[in-house]
Amino acid sequence: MTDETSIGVLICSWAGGKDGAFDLQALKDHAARSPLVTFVAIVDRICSSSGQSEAVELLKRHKVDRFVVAACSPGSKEPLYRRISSLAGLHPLGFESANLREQCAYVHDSPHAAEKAKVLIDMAIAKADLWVPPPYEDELPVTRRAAIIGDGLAAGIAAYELAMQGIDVDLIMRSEGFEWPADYLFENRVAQHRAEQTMMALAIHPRVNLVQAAEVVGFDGVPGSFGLMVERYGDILPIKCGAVVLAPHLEVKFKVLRGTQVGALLSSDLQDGKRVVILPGATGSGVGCNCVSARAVRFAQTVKERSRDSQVMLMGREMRALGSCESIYEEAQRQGIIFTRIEQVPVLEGESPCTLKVMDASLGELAVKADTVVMETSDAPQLPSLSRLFGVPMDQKGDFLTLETRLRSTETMQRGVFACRVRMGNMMAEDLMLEAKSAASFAAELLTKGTMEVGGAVAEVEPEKCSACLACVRICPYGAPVIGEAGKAQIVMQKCQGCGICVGLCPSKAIAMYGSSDAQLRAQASVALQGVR
Amino acid sequence: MRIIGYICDHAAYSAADLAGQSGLRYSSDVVLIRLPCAGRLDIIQVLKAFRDGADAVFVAGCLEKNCHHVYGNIEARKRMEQAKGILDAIGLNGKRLEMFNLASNQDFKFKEIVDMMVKRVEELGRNPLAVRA
Amino acid sequence: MKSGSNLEKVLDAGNFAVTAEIGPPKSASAESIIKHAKEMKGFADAFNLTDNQTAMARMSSIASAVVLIREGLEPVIQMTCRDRNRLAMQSDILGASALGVRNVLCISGDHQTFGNQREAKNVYDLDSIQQLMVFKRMRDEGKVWSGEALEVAPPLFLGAAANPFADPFEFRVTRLAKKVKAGADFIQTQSIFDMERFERWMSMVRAKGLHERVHILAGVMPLKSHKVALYLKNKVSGMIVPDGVIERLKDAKDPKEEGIQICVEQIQRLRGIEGVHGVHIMAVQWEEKVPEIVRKAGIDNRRRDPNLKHN
Amino acid sequence: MIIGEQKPFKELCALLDGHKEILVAGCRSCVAICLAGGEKEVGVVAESLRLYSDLNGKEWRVDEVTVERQCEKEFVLDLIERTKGKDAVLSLACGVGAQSVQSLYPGIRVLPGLNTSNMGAPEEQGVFVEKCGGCGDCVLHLTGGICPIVRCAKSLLNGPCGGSQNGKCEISPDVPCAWDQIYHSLERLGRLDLLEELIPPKNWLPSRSGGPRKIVRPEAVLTPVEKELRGAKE
Amino acid sequence: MKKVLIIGAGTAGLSAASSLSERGISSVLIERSAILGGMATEFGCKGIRECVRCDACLARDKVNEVKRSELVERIKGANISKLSGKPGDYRITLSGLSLEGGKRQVRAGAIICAFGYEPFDAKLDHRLGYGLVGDVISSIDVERQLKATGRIVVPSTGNNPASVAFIQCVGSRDKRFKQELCSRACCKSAFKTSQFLKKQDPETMITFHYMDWRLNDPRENVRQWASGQNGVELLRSRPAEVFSGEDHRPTIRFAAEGDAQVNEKGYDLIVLSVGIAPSSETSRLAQVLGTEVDRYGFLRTIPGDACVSTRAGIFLAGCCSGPKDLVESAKDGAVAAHKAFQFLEAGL
Repeated sequence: MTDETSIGVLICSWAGGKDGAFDLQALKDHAARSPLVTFVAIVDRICSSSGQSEAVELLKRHKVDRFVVAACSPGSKEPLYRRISSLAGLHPLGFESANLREQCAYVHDSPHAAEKAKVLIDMAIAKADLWVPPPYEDELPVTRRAAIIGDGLAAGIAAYELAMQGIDVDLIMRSEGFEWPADYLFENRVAQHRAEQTMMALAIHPRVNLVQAAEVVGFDGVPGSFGLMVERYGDILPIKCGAVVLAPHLEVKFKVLRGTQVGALLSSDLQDGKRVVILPGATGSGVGCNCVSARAVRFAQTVKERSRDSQVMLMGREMRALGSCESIYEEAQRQGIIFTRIEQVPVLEGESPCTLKVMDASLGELAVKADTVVMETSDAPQLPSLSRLFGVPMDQKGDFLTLETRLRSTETMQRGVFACRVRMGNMMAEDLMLEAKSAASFAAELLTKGTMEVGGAVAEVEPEKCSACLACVRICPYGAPVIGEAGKAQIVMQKCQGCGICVGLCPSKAIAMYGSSDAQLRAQASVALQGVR
Repeated sequence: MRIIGYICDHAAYSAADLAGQSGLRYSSDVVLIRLPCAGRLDIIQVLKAFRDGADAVFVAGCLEKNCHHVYGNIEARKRMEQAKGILDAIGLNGKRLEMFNLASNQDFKFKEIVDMMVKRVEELGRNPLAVRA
Repeated sequence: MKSGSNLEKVLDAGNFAVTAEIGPPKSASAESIIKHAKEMKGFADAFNLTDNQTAMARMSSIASAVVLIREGLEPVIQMTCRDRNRLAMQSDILGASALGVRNVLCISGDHQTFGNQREAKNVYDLDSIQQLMVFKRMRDEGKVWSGEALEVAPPLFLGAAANPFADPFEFRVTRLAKKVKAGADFIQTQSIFDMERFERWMSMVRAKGLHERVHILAGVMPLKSHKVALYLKNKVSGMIVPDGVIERLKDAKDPKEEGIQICVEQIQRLRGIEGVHGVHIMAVQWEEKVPEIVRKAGIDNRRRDPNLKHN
Repeated sequence: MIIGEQKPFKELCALLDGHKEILVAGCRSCVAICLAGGEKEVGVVAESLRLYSDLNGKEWRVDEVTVERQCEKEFVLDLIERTKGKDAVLSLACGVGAQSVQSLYPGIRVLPGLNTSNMGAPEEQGVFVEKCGGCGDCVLHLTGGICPIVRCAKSLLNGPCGGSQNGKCEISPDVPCAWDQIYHSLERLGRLDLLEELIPPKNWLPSRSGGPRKIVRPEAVLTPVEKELRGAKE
Repeated sequence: MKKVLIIGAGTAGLSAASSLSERGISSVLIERSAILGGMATEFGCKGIRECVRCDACLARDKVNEVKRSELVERIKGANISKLSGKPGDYRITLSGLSLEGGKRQVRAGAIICAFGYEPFDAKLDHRLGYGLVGDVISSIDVERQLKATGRIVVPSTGNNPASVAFIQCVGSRDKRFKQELCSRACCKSAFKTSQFLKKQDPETMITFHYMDWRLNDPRENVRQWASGQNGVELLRSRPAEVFSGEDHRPTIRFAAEGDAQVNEKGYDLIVLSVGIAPSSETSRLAQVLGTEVDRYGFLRTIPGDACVSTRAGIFLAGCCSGPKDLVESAKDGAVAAHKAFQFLEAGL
């Protein structure tokens, strides 16, 4: 027992489940025998409000500096225990829990469960005894300002959503103006109109600061208070913010392979080149083969509507129209737009008019005459540079790598940096907007709260042990460790998410971890194995 | 018999809880130790557990490519492979150590894992150090 | 005359030289050398004796050379940088020369990991170019490398290897130039199968005028089967065997016969290349075929016709 | 940095056979970085030895320690307490460290737990490559910053041998040909002319051939007078 | 009244709840059934050692996340029976056996509908023999098998299937059942399920009867995967009928694209990938809440304003407003929360 530590043990009356799998009194007596323990009490339903206040009261009365809760799974209860701890004037993380229900009472037969419960409590006590108060700040202030980076719709929408939430936004764009929604292909015309309105409102919104013709050249600071260096007309202006939203512009272009220019195609009086074939992009679709996106269908419709007597044909292996896009697909068919299913990429012969040699899925080889052939292409040119600058890696398809594993698909490994995945499938403008809104909403979570939780179960370097071998710097998924001025590794607390990968790796054992130190893990194991050898 | 299960705080812990909630039963010889992530564990801890007489040790983390901490589970697997090699060299069968991946909703799989390790100890016999006591 | 060796004479006379390779035995008996000597006598101007070829311990090239001399043939001793430091090299050269050896081929040598004693330590005190520099100084200045005078300087005809099929290709001619500068009098090349590449190399050699400063003997190797060809292609680094050759051997009724035929054709083609002053035949473990090859290639009577020059 | 790797566990056990009081000593310097002898590896080895001993009734008592630099007297002298009563020190430092421990603790058997391999660099996490042969007479300025002495299997100084093909060395397709790299490095530097120079036989005196090497910096060495004035410090 | 009522504790509802509590807004999460997590809690993980991103586990993770929050009041076994008050201050009457007196009043400034969908009832499409022909099961049955046992077996034998056929778009893109829309999620789930089948037993032969591949994630490529496996066949066809063939094997009669004649093929197991149909609650709740239903039977969102319903202060998340997969539903939930928050803050 380390001096001056004093541990209280709180056993929840429901620890063994409603119908009590084991004799709590016996459990209490057992725990009380531990020399490390100052007091043990059975609390009636610790999660109930009465239970909570009783717990607080007990902890205060016995003047303990940490405690053990023997109850149901801590999985969902930890915030509660934190509050109890703070209310009792202790460190909010000054407790350990023993999961006597889900991982004991519910899974073992009572006699065994009772025995195991004792072990679990002893383990928790041993761990608590070695607990070291971690650096912890549950309300670290966050700069209530967001920086949105990117031209175009996604950036615009994200900025607007945040502004409407009362957050000041710097919208940093490369271009002099927006890529107006007119450049985008909407599933729904009303939606397009609304988007246009939004963008106009944005331009004059009091909370939006447009930084046009600007390039982000530097990114530093820590989550909660980032600093951006923005180059504009040769001079550098610094921008402070608490959250960054990366929303690169998605360029959807219809590249002319043969015949008239796109402009002419969309003009109302299409003279020649009335036979128009639209090919899907070589890549970009989830099914890997070239498939006709709703975007292409929309484009086809526009052509058709501008010059009714044109003959418009869409070629592709799949007809891809998710959800309500289905209606576009049908509408197009009604308008007399022809869909041809082809197995391979067609071969073009001759100039306009040219012949496409295609392998039709059902009719076999076909030769299709066309005056104009266009191909759908999409790209997000700004994405790679943003990825580099903000340390948000890209996946193999060249889109941002985000934390999908946590159902927060616009959060990135860089805490406080959010990314719009603009290259997921063939996105319609609506999809882009939804992505932007979701990114904005996660950013808003952080900024409206105005504070963030840092520390707690984090890793920390003991400089005198560090060999500056860079192992931690190389391995950390979150880029938390850096080599500091002293030439030793140090871990940026705001970035550390407490996985402990570096702790297990460090060849010099120079990294310690709060909440699961080697000593604590060791102690738990040896208690669990007491008397086995 | 004593088996130590080091389980990550995400998929594995949650699956273990679910096993409880859905009333699955497994041997009380298995004691679980919670880790922030499987990647936290290092070989020394495992070796010490065996020296204390653990009959088997298993590590359970999230499915690969679904680690809450990106690839902590893969780090863990590499380390456990190394540890298995050491155990074999020492003359304590490396099969006494195993790394598993599972998802938070796989309560049955958690039970399977535990049962498998119990069975394995029955096959391999107790840890000689434990028996001596 | 630097050495007065037969090979030097033939080459200086401007005749098309022929050298052939003999692999010393893994034996304390010189029997096999004597046998080869009798077979090949008169069919080549000089005979290379390899030095622990492919890093396997064999009868020393110098001792083998002495056996050849006794049989009335002229040897070319090969000396690798792998097995000797500069002291051993210089003393061996003095000894060899005292025993009548005149031609020496300076080479790096295959790495010991190819051999049957992989754990051996290599020397590489010198590389083949430095080796040439050392021997040149011994011959021309009558000094050991450190500058100490020799009572009698060794009369040597210095040779070096060149491999147009190794990389970086652009560097290969530069390396030849360095060897010439270092003192090479003649060059024996790696076995040639890829004629195009060799001709490209030769044209670069001519562009630098090197063909006038050194005698280039083009290396050829008769192949027994397409398997051998494949082995050389895939397993031996620094060898290029075009698929055409492999196909020919594969389709041939009598591969051995075809192998000889290919070799003969190659020699004839090589003779036509400006700057090629002779051929070096490497009939590895097939030495008995050298006379046949020479005869078929029509170069058995070269030395009787003083008018013909290097062609 | 110095790169080494642990001897196989069985060999370590054989080395220690017949000893009782064992100290496993690591080093925070190079060998820690190449994951062979830092505090963590010391822990792993020590714990493995204990387990082995317990299972095989060896009755080894294994203690563990890691010093800042095992090659430095001052650091090694800090072990004075830890070495009391020990009959073997298993050094997980490089050969230098092992020797300095032995020289300072002549009464204790110092056993090498590592095979010291070479002077190299971490190419990526967990991959270490030899880069320098310590020949005492550096030629990097002539070879585009790539050492032909250790990175060429034959230590050639005048260019690649006939075994260089497709950028690979003749000894194995996994080994890059140093001279191929040198060629392209000089090409990038626009200094291919350097390859035309004959590099004469190398002076190996500053290398191993000169016998054990020693570098003295007179301005740093304490003169007898200084030593006298400083007085004995032992 | 800074409180939000969330109807439905599925992926969307849960993510809305956690998103709100992150913003310090308290919410009442009401769930008709006795468990949190919604449909996804019935889904099984399709990974073995490696995750295939079927997202089935994420619902449970969300449940844990919400349980941790003290700002979320969770009411199970309850439903909405009446709505009064006005935007910004709604009064909602809950009814349900779990409540004392079976009733309860809740006040909330905004409401988020996230009551999800119902899988299309395969019985309605008689031709496909669901419930009539043995070993013809729906994708939902497969999920339940997986969830409970971690295996996919032939119901009649309990063994691994040697051959499996997936029939796609059952109750999707099909006017006959007023299911005109593409359900978005079934291509994905069928793909993941087949990946699992191949891991469970590499010998398993898999045939897809599909119309179009519509996976949303560019990283997922069915054709590439299929060509890399042996015994995976992609047939573009809409089967005419499923019947009990020789030795009672379920058999499909179909005409594949590109050949005119009709084929018959028997399998050990036939999986009907059922689409996403509007919840049977939709019309009732629409009435109670005073929101509109669109022509496909889902709650109407304002075009271009995702998650915003036709009535002020009422927001929509997840499949109650149209087909979505799990990730999209979660995204939706966060956005709906965001919208609700804006509404409460700025009275938008």
